[in-house]
Amino acid sequence: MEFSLTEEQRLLQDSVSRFLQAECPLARVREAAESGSTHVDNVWSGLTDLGIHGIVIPEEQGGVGLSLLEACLVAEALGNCVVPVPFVGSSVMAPIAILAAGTDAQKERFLPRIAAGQVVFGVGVTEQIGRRESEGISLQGSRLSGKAMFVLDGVDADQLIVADSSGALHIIDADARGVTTGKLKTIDRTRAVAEVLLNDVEAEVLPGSVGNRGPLESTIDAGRLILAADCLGASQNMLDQSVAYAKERRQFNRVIGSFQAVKHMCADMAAELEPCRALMWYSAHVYTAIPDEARLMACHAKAHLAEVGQQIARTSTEVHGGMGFTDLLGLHYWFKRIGFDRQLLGAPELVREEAARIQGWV
Amino acid sequence: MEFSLTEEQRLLQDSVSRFLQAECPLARVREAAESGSTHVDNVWSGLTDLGIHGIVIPEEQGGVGLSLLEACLVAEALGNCVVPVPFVGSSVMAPIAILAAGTDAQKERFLPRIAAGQVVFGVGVTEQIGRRESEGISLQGSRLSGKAMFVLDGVDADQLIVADSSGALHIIDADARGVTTGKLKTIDRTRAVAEVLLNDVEAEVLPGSVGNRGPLESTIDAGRLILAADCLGASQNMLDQSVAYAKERRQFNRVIGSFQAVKHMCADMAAELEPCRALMWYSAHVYTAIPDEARLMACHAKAHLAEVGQQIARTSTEVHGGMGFTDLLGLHYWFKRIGFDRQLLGAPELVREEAARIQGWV
Amino acid sequence: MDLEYSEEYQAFRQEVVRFIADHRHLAPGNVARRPGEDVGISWQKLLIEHGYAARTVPAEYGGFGAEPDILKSHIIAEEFARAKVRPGHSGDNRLVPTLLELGTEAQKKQFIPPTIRGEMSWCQGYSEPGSGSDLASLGTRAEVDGDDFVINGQKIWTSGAKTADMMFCLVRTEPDAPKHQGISYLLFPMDTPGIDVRPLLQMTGDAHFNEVFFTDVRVPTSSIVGKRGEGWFVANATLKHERGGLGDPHAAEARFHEIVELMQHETVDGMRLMDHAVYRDRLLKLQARMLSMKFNGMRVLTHSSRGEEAGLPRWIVKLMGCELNHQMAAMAIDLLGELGILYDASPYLRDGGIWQHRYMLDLGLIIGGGTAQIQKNMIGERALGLPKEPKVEGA
Amino acid sequence: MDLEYSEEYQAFRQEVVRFIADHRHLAPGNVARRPGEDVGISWQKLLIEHGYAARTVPAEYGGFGAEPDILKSHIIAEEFARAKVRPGHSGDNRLVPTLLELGTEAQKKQFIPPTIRGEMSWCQGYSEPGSGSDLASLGTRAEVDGDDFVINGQKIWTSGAKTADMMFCLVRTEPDAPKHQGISYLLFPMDTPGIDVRPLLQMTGDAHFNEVFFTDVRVPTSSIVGKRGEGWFVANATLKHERGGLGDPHAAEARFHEIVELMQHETVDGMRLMDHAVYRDRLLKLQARMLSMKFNGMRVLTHSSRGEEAGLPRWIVKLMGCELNHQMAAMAIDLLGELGILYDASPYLRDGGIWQHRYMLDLGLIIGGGTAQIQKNMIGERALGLPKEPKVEGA
Repeated sequence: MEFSLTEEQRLLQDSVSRFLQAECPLARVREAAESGSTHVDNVWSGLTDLGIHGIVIPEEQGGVGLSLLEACLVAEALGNCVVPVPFVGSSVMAPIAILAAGTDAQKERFLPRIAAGQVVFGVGVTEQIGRRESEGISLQGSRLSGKAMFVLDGVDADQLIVADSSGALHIIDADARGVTTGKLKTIDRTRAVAEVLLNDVEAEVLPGSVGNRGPLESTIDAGRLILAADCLGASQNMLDQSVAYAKERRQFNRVIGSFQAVKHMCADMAAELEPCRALMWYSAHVYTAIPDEARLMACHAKAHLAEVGQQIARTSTEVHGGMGFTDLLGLHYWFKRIGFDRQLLGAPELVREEAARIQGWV
Repeated sequence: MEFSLTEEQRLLQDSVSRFLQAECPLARVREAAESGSTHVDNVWSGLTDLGIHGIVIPEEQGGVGLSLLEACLVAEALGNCVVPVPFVGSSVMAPIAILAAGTDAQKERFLPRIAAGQVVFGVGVTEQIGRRESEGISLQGSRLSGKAMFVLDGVDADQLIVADSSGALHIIDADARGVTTGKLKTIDRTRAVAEVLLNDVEAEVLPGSVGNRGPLESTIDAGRLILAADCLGASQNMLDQSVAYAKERRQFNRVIGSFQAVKHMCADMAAELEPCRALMWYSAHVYTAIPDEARLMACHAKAHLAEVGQQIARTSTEVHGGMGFTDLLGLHYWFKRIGFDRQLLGAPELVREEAARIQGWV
Repeated sequence: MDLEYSEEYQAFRQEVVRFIADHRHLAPGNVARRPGEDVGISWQKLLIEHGYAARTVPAEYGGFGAEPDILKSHIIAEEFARAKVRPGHSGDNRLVPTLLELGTEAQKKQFIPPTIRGEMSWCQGYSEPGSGSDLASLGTRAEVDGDDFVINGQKIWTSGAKTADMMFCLVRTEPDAPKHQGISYLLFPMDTPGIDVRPLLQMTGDAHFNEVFFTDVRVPTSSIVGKRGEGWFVANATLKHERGGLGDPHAAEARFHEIVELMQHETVDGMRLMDHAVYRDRLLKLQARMLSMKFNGMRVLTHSSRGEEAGLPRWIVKLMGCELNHQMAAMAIDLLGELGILYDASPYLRDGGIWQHRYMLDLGLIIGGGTAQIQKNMIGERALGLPKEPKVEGA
Repeated sequence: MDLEYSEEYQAFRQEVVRFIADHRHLAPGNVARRPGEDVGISWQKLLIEHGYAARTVPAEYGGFGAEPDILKSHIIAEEFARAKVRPGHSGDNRLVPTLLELGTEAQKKQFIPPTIRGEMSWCQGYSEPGSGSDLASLGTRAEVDGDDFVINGQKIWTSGAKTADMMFCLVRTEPDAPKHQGISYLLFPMDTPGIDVRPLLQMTGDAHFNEVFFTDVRVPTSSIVGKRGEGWFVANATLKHERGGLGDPHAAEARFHEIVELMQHETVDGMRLMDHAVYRDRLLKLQARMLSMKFNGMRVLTHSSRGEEAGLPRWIVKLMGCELNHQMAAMAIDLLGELGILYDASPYLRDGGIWQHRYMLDLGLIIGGGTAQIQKNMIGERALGLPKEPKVEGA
């Protein structure tokens, strides 16, 4: 019984973290955010070198063939540094969808290019989670029409994976005739979400997903786990920043961390966040190891991290006082990243209701 | 615009409070609780002298003809002193039911005796709020059969008012053939709740309640307001005890109230409780003055006080440390009183759902 | 309990309503608030004449000169808000009362009339980067040199500094005195050489506040209000009017109804959000809190109208009111799901992104003007009488 | 991540399972826990022989003498709990480790063997009415008179004092020394003249704790463990084993499933509670917390099994675990509505009134052994490295 990361997993996370801290400091994040970019070239290429885009892709397709737990460790590191780079859609959900439902030819065609960082995939499945207004895509023959409203990593993507109204998954060339992609602006300027309008667009189905919701569900579960892990990393950073600030900032002749109110705010954050790490590890582990538990645990990780992350984002800002409210320390980048992780792929109430259905309680 | 108590209302509450503090100190409460009594004679007779049993009964029937706001002020004082005496059922809900739906003859027959403290009424309407297991009473001709599970002030009552399954209200003699009353034991030993089994019992209908749920609803609303006011009084007392204890108890060479953690616990209680007072006043005021708002506000007062009261009961116990957990200070009498007020006549979730229905949101 | 206004006040309300109806075409139609615009100044002048602005400022200093009547002030505010017409102002709600109470006759004559007319605008120089909750530890120095103070240092959180004509400012003039006794209160023009204003970007993306840097800024020693070293007490003479204010329960109620509206019209998977029991329950909890604060506000208003201290009901308003608003914004964001994260004029943006904006701004309000923690200290100490934290000197 | 036990441990678990199956007919069938009953003593003896009790106590003091192996200990605890068979004990989990670490050879020989056999039972005399969170301020005095200490004072929260044979007790022997340096650690029989035990009624109606009064209680000076004035450090040598313990996530999980059960079978207005979306959402929130704490427990166990300090994951267990249990009890009460308030063998009582009992008892646990506030201080200071509250002496 070893409920802990392996040495290899720790090394992986350390090396990704070290790389990101060096190559993507806050100044770099600001620069990207101000220029409107969510794809920082040096970070993208560095992650390519580290094999990150192929983290869940088997070695035979040019990846490193690790499990979703490793992908979550990377996501945690990315969230920790609020890195503006495609990941959840392009490097996780898309390859997982292709692996789950693609033909061998499709795998050969797309996976090596994803692993090599040569292609960015956007993934649009939110209407399968909770459809808002006129979202939804219909299939006629092999042609798709309709709208995918929240396509993850969809800005400047080369390829798109979207779910039609039956839940079947399709690959589309982002430049194909009939595709119109619009950037959605969110509070989190480190992430790229697009709306995609499809007007009779030629698409390539992932055949394993026809009449079988399994691949769609696996893709969503993986996305939820990645967002939860991102939130864990961002929350940890906000806690760490709070503790550091509380040790340094002086008021009334004392560092503020010696005031019980501030100390308890930090303790509350730590007490809420620490068990999330174990929840995250377990949930990511069973995604591969115990498929029966995968969907439920992905829901729990997503919803619980959303709640804890929100509380930490708020409390950390409070610990920083007025400075937390300004742009000076850049704390709000984490605040907003956590906000994004909360809302995408299902806000907490909806995800919990899904967890109830999974358990047969509804 | 005078959003405040009148001088008369303040005097009323002061005189009741002074009487209760003198005649019903904690020692008296303990004595009653240990002897299993929820009807302390000197308190009952003193309240009779103060006109409290007739507080909502018109002067022509021997009462003092005040409004529900005054009744709530009394309830607050009773909760503040955790007084073991019938009130919510016997002195408020029963007369209100009779006033709302009784004939003149019924009013003449019962109300003067209630006002004079000569008769105790139990009131059983919970199956009309949220029926548990086999609760429920059916009417055949003028005879009732079935079970009322949570009859307020029903232990040692002389008369009972129960609702049948259609919501019509009936008066029963507690000694009538076919009536079996059993005492229910709750955590709150200052209150009397009974189950009443009816086996073909002769009953006297309150005719205004036949085919008209208005009287039943008014009766329930009044009961909810009284429980909310009781909870307000008990919560205020727990806050006051906490503040007093925090000013006195020393640890680490300081009174504990100078520690920010304890100070903030007290501040949180005060900040939560104080707006409840305005909510309570408004809700009790509109019960008489603006009937359109009465039902909604009774729900809000009941549910919100239940939540705030629970938080205060817990926090106050924590402020008292281990002493709060023992019987030594008797703090638990308030803790349990608040627990009782929360559960009876609808736990918060159910009451809020009713508030949604009242507003047409469901 | 009497929820109705007396005849006198009902008549007064009618007067206000009539005035607004008759004159609203003269009100500035835009939302800009900068005093100094012509249309703003003429509107303000009209309001002062009718007693709807600078109402209690004595006539000799350009005001309307009425006796304070909190109910009438409340009615004025309510009716202008209801009509969505720009209300009047009373100059600066900290500076003008301070000058009236502690200014010299010359200062009152010089500053109050243009200020209440809106011809002279002010910003406040209190907070500094190193002194947030502990305001009295401020470090901006003013040293006497001949007939001048020479100011060096930095202020922060200065709203309106870019546009204000003048600043009222706390500076340290007696560095060796105990911290509360070494401060002076100065007034000076913002175009004095050596003042550098830099906007301070907020998490919302706006820059409502500024940093203000002073480098050898010379102002005459006559710029002082009160005596040297008494600035802390001069400032606090009016701070007391502000802390634990009324809040604006009407705003909370309006915001609540926006959420009800949203739940009745937005859908997820084709189902109205109002039909989700979990959201509905959360809505009901917020409604109870909103109503409690509304009625609490009426209670405070009643006290104030009698000239009584409201005590605890007033002390808790900022803490609870800001939290309620923040929670309502949080709920709206959750209701909107993915749509709730949109901002900055994005497609599909709901209500102009106001919920995310409020969610952040309300957090700023929870922090600003005394964090929630400082508010709780005050409630504990001033309202409940708990002892202060033992002082730690030089630790 | 490897959620499976290695073969060695799987084999060990099989052994334990087999032992229990073969011997459970010998286990005390009643729920009484008082060591000293014959059947209890023979059962304990059997368990020690097989290494399921006093497992790591050296054989020379009557124990099984195994090397510490936290996984094996955990497996033993799990299997006895699963089988609902009374587990063994190791004497007193504070006293025995203390004696092993700091007792004289004579003390070890005299006290450990009968204690682990269950023939000698102990109660703990630490807390006093005036010293709750601030334990080191204790005031019970022990003065030397010839070869004796003479003890006067009072202890509180002494569980088992009515039935225990012996007490290990902190007393002040050096009243003029700094508070942590004037304390000694004594062992003495509870039937020593001058000891008066009075039960302390709790809010639950039980009297699990006692007050213990000492009036000129004489015990030989040889009763001391460690040196005079070192009692604080003697006590803390073992306190560290206890603080931030593993908690019992299995208990929380079992309790959670009881709530699921309740929601699937109880109805209101004929509707299953599980069909109420609001209750269901609340259940799901608790499930996430319960699972988090369960996995956190596995993480701590993994650390412990390697002999590593788990750090933060361990520090937060008491705070979060007690709160979770309390919240589950609160939810069950709400679910039951009016039925939730029943107690004391009332008609219609559900689950023997266990939910109200737990609701109160868990609050006691949140308070006891370091209130939630003290826990948060410790997390802030020890786990996060925040500075201590400045000391106030003699204020």
